[in-house]
Amino acid sequence: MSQTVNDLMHGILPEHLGPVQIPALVPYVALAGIIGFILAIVPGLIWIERVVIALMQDRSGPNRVGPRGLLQTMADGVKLFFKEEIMPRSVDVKIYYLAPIIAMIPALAGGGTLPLQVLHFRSDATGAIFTRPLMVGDVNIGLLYILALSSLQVYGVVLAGWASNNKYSLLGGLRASAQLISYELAMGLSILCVVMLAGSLRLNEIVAKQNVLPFAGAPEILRGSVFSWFWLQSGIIPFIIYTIAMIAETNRAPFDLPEAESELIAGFHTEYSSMKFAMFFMGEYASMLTVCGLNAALFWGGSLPPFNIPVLAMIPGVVWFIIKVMAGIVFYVWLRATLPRLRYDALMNLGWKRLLPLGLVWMFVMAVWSGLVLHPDNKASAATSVQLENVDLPFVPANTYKEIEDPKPVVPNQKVLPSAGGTGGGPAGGGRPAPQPATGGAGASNPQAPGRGGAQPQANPTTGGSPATEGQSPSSFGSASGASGAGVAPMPVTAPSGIPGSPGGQRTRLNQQNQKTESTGENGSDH
Amino acid sequence: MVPTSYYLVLAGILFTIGVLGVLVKRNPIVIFMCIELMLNAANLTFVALGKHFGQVNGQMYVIFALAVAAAEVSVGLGIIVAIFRSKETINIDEVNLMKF
Amino acid sequence: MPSYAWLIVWLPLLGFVHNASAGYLYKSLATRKKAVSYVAPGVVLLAFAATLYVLTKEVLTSPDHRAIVSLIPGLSPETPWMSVGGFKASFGLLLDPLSMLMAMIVTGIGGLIHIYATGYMAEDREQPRFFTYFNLFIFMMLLLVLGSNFLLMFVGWEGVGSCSYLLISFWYTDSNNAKAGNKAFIVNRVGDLGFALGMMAIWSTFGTLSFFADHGAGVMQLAAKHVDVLGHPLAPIMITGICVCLFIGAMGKSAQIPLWVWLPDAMAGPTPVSALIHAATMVTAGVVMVTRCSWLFVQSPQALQLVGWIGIATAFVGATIGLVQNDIKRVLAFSTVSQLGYMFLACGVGNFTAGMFHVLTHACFKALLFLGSGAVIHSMLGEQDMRKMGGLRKLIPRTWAVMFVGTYAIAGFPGGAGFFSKDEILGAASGSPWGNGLLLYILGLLTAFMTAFYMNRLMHKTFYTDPRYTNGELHAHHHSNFTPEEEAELDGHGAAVATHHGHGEADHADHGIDTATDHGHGHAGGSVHESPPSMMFPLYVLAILSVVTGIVLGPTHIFEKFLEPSVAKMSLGPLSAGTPMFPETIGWIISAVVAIAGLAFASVIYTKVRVTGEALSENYKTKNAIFRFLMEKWYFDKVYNYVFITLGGKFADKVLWRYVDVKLVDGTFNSLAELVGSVSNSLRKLQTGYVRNYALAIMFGVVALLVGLLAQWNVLSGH
Amino acid sequence: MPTASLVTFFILATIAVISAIMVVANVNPVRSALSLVVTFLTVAALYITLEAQFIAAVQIIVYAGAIMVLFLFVIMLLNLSAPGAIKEKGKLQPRVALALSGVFILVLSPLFTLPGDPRAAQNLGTVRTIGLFLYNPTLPWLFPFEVTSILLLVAVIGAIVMAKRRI
Repeated sequence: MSQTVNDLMHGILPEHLGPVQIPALVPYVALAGIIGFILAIVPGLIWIERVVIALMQDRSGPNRVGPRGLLQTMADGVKLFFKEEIMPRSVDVKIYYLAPIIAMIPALAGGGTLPLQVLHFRSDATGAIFTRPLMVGDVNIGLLYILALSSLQVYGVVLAGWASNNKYSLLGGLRASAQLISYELAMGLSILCVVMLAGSLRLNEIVAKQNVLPFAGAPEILRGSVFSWFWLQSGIIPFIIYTIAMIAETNRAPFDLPEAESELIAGFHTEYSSMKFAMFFMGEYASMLTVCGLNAALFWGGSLPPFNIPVLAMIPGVVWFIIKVMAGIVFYVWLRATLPRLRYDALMNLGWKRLLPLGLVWMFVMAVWSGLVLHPDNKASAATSVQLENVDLPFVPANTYKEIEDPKPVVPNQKVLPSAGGTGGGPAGGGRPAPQPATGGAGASNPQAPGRGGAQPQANPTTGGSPATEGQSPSSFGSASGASGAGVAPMPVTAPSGIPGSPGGQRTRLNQQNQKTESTGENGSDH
Repeated sequence: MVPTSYYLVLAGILFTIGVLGVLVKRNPIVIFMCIELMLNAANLTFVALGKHFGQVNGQMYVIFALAVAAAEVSVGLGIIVAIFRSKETINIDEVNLMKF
Repeated sequence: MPSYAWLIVWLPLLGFVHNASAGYLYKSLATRKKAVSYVAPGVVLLAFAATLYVLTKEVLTSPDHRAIVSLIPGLSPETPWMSVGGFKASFGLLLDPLSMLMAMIVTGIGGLIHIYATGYMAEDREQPRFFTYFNLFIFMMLLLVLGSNFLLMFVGWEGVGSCSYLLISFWYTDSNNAKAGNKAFIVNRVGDLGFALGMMAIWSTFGTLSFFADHGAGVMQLAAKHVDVLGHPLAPIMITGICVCLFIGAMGKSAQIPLWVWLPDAMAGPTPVSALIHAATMVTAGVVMVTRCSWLFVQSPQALQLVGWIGIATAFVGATIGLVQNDIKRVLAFSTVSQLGYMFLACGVGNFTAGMFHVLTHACFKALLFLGSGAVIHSMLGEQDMRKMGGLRKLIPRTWAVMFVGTYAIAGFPGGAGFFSKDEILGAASGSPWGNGLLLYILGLLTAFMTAFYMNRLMHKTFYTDPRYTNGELHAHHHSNFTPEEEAELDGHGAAVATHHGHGEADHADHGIDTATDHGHGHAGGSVHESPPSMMFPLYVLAILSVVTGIVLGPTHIFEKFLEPSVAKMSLGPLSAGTPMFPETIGWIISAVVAIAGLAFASVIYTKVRVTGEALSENYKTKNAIFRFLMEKWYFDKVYNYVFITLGGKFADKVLWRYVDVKLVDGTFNSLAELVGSVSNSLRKLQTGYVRNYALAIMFGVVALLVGLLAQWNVLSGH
Repeated sequence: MPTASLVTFFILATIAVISAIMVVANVNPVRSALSLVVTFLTVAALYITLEAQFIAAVQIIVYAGAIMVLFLFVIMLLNLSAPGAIKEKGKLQPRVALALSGVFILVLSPLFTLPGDPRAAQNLGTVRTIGLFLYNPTLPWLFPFEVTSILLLVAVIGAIVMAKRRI
């Protein structure tokens, strides 16, 4: 996959530095970076917030402690640290202590899959440049992971409200969790629009999908530019929904009813003092960071510079990522300074009756848009008749489909056939060749996609024995063969000869289609 | 590689604990939880066997099981709330109108 | 050529219908009674004429004197009036000497009795009803004798039984009559059961019930060939069984030893009834049936012995009881029982024709005696007790004359009808094919002697001894059952109706029907007088008959030849025909001597006690064991009462009802219900209402299921 | 030497079993709810070891994230957690239940051994595979997927009807 200008500009790192194989270190470096960044930046955030709000309200923020009040948050921290631990009497002790921890953990963990940057390495052996995303875990369900963790934050709030055994805190806790749950939905839908565009849940994949030309004939300078980022590609609506949901998720600014001083004294963390109270704050700010990070990754092109010009490309992706995150934070503070608090029912109404319907409609629109416009040729894949041949799918037992066609008596384990060497040996009836054990793809080296038949473009289109048959005969088509990418693999694999409308034929068409989609992403599209 | 039967044993244990909970506890909410536990054990078995036979069908079942479980819990808890509101107690030993 | 046999049977039925609907046909009672009194006897006499015509024209001309014609003119004799599966019963009439003989007796003597009855029942208000039953009886009797198959005979058999019941309890207002009627009917039914069983046995072996059928399929023809319907040889035990059952039927109907108790009580009915039914026709039905089935009886020696012994026993017992009776009709009743015994003795020793000859002669003189006694009673205004009679010879000389002829006929005085027929029977008995002929002969002679004695005793008590009544003392025993208006109307007409003369004013206080006593006479007091000619005429005819039949048919053996085709020969069976111990003339002499001795003995005794008319003193009667034994009719009634009524009753109550019905039948069902109740009750406890128990139950189920599956799985996969 | 996966399996297994027992053993429903959440998370981790990434994520979102929150809501709203309020009346039920579950385990034991060796398969549980399988019209999964949506609709309506005071 051709490297974009800004990728190369980041400089190419050697694969081996002495005994250490650098790519393997990447996740750990990312982990340390994320944790350190979040924990270190939080006091700064607090400071930024107080200063920005002060400036907006035409007053000068903290300026007593340290130059322009920079050490003010430090002082607060120390204060909180030494504050007396007050714990109400009939409190459920275990849960009381557990709540702040639970509030903290998901926020921190959320950062795990944020795509900081894409590093380029030159492999010592072949000298070919391969990329490694600088992120803690490049799991194929990155986005889902973050969603899951954000849904766990509810516990911190609910348990805090419950454990402090105080009516107001209980009410505050319940309200906060209700708010979290309902806005989680809205956030999910907006993310869904993006995913439809990106076609994958890997965040670096999504960022890579934004590193394209905004429209067909766009000048090269615009590759990966602001205009090609998803906030515009997906129509601004998902971004707006996401931002609102983002703010509601972290109980900030207009939606900070549950912990609003005027209403419920401090909501769920009234009974908490000193360090536990600080933990809540840390948790809140960490989740703000995570959510802004996600916002940046999804809508603002993650580690991509605004324009594809060498000057901007010089600056490493991580910096761009941090800039976008801090922009989000400033946005938070801006909102906090300006917007009044939403009443609880208005908040709920906005969540359920405005954002959710809008999100649903927009998702439908995106579906149609991406199906017809963005990927016109894989109309076939638009959930009508997906060719499963080229997808290295897990082996599907022959008799699954046979049952559909002609419910012959199913003989269990009939499929256990020597499947070594080639996909052809499918059982007589089913034409379901046993899956290729991991050796399928030549390029199995890629750790994330073990055994994935190499998406290397160079797979020859006509490996299938039989000529490319235009129309797939539905009957044979049923054979979602587990050809598992072998077809794609360069090995001279002949399609199962005896099977009418052998998958080989379809493979070729899918192949081309794959190439087209792969051309954009730098590594295999199937995850 | 962890042999699949380990997973099955674990699922069996979880299921049994779930059954025990259902039979022993008297608070319907805890009973519901135990039922969820049983469902979870079942899902675990599905996935483990799916992996063992290399089929994705196992996981398909789990998806639907999840949906059903969610539906079941919502209606179940709805019923419990209704019972609580009408009889002020949800100790299922007191809810025995169907006694002979 | 069309046969007129059906006329014989249909005429009495016509009479029955007319008499029954007399109420609608004639408005006033008088005209109704007049019409009935003409139609009833007329119909029977016409039937008699038809019988004569059929006998001469059809029977004697048809091959071996046998013809089967249809009861209903249009139909063929074989058309079944009832066909169930393989069983068919047809409407055939069997015309052969035996049935013609009986038809002549029934219609002839019956006709005479009808004429007599018109006189006898003149004053009775219920006369039309009487004659309805009378004609119905004739119809049923004719069916019995003429029926071509057992079933038709059985219809007649039952019809006759019911008519006898109706007629015995004619004056039903008096409960004794009703009880007597009941007794007769029930005892007959017991006999009929035997008959029915016999019929069923016959059907099961011979496959048909008709006596004679074309191409030899009749019961008698098969029996003659010793083969049953399937062609297998007849089992002797089966034949004996059939004969015994049939004989039980005969015993019931003809009042033989175990089942004779109803005949003496049957005298409660009007005298013509006793004459017709309990002397001439019905009681002889048993003998007719036995003779008809002679083909069967002949083949089973045991049955013949049974018939013989029962016959002689009944004869002897009847005669002994007859000696001590005071009621004139009871004496005659017991004499009938005894004479019937003679007839069955004859059949028992195989000489069926002798039996039938005695039936004929007995019908004549017994009817004569009964009617005579009826005349006596009529003239004595209903008095039946001989101790209150006496000296009637001069008052009613014609009745006496007729009675005299009857007595000498029955006693067996040489020349009388009885002499010839009884002598033939005694001769046959002496040579009985199954041995001990001498004993039978001696018993027979003894019975003959006793018969002669009690008949003469009767004559003396009623006619020769001094009158034991005073004119004034005579009072009618019967309250008239006329309603007051009819009474007035009758008085108004004076003697229009009655062939009666001189009847006094009814001076009874109550006239209501319910207080009427047994007899219908309306007058009281008045002197003893002769009976009206309508009653006397039949007496004269019968007197002539009871003499003529004996002389004409006796010595000349015409009767045997006449009856020969319809009676089986002894040679058919294992026994050979017996020959009398001594020639006929010696037999005659002996029996004549015995008869004369009996008569003389009686007259000697009773001329001595001419005044009191009592041979034995009162206290002697009460003390003497034998006398009391005889008076109690050998304690038959007492024994039956005790055994069946008391014991039977207790058994029914204690065992059948309390145990079987209540405990067994009801018990089972009730306990079943309780079982269901208790089971469901215990099951009910399962619904504890606790959700957790149900969960536990489910768990049990799951575990059981799994164990079951695994057990099977292991077995299947052979682990 | 036990491999890494075995170690992780045993750690996760012990956590799951202990928290499951805690669910039953705890008197306070909130505590048992929390231990149930822990069980769900460990099971999710187990899914990941079984290469069912999508299911793991969904498990966390649906079970831990939604259902358990619902439980906590109901417990807290109805303030049901009066500890010790509900005493065990008869002693029989628990004993019988224990015996039964013992028998149950015994009965299940033969089922745990599986014939044949596990079959290798790539990206068994990735989102893409599941997506392709779920929405492929020829496979038997599309229809149930649509029907489940109706099921959820019914459940929502049911819950509302049950819990609402005035319908």
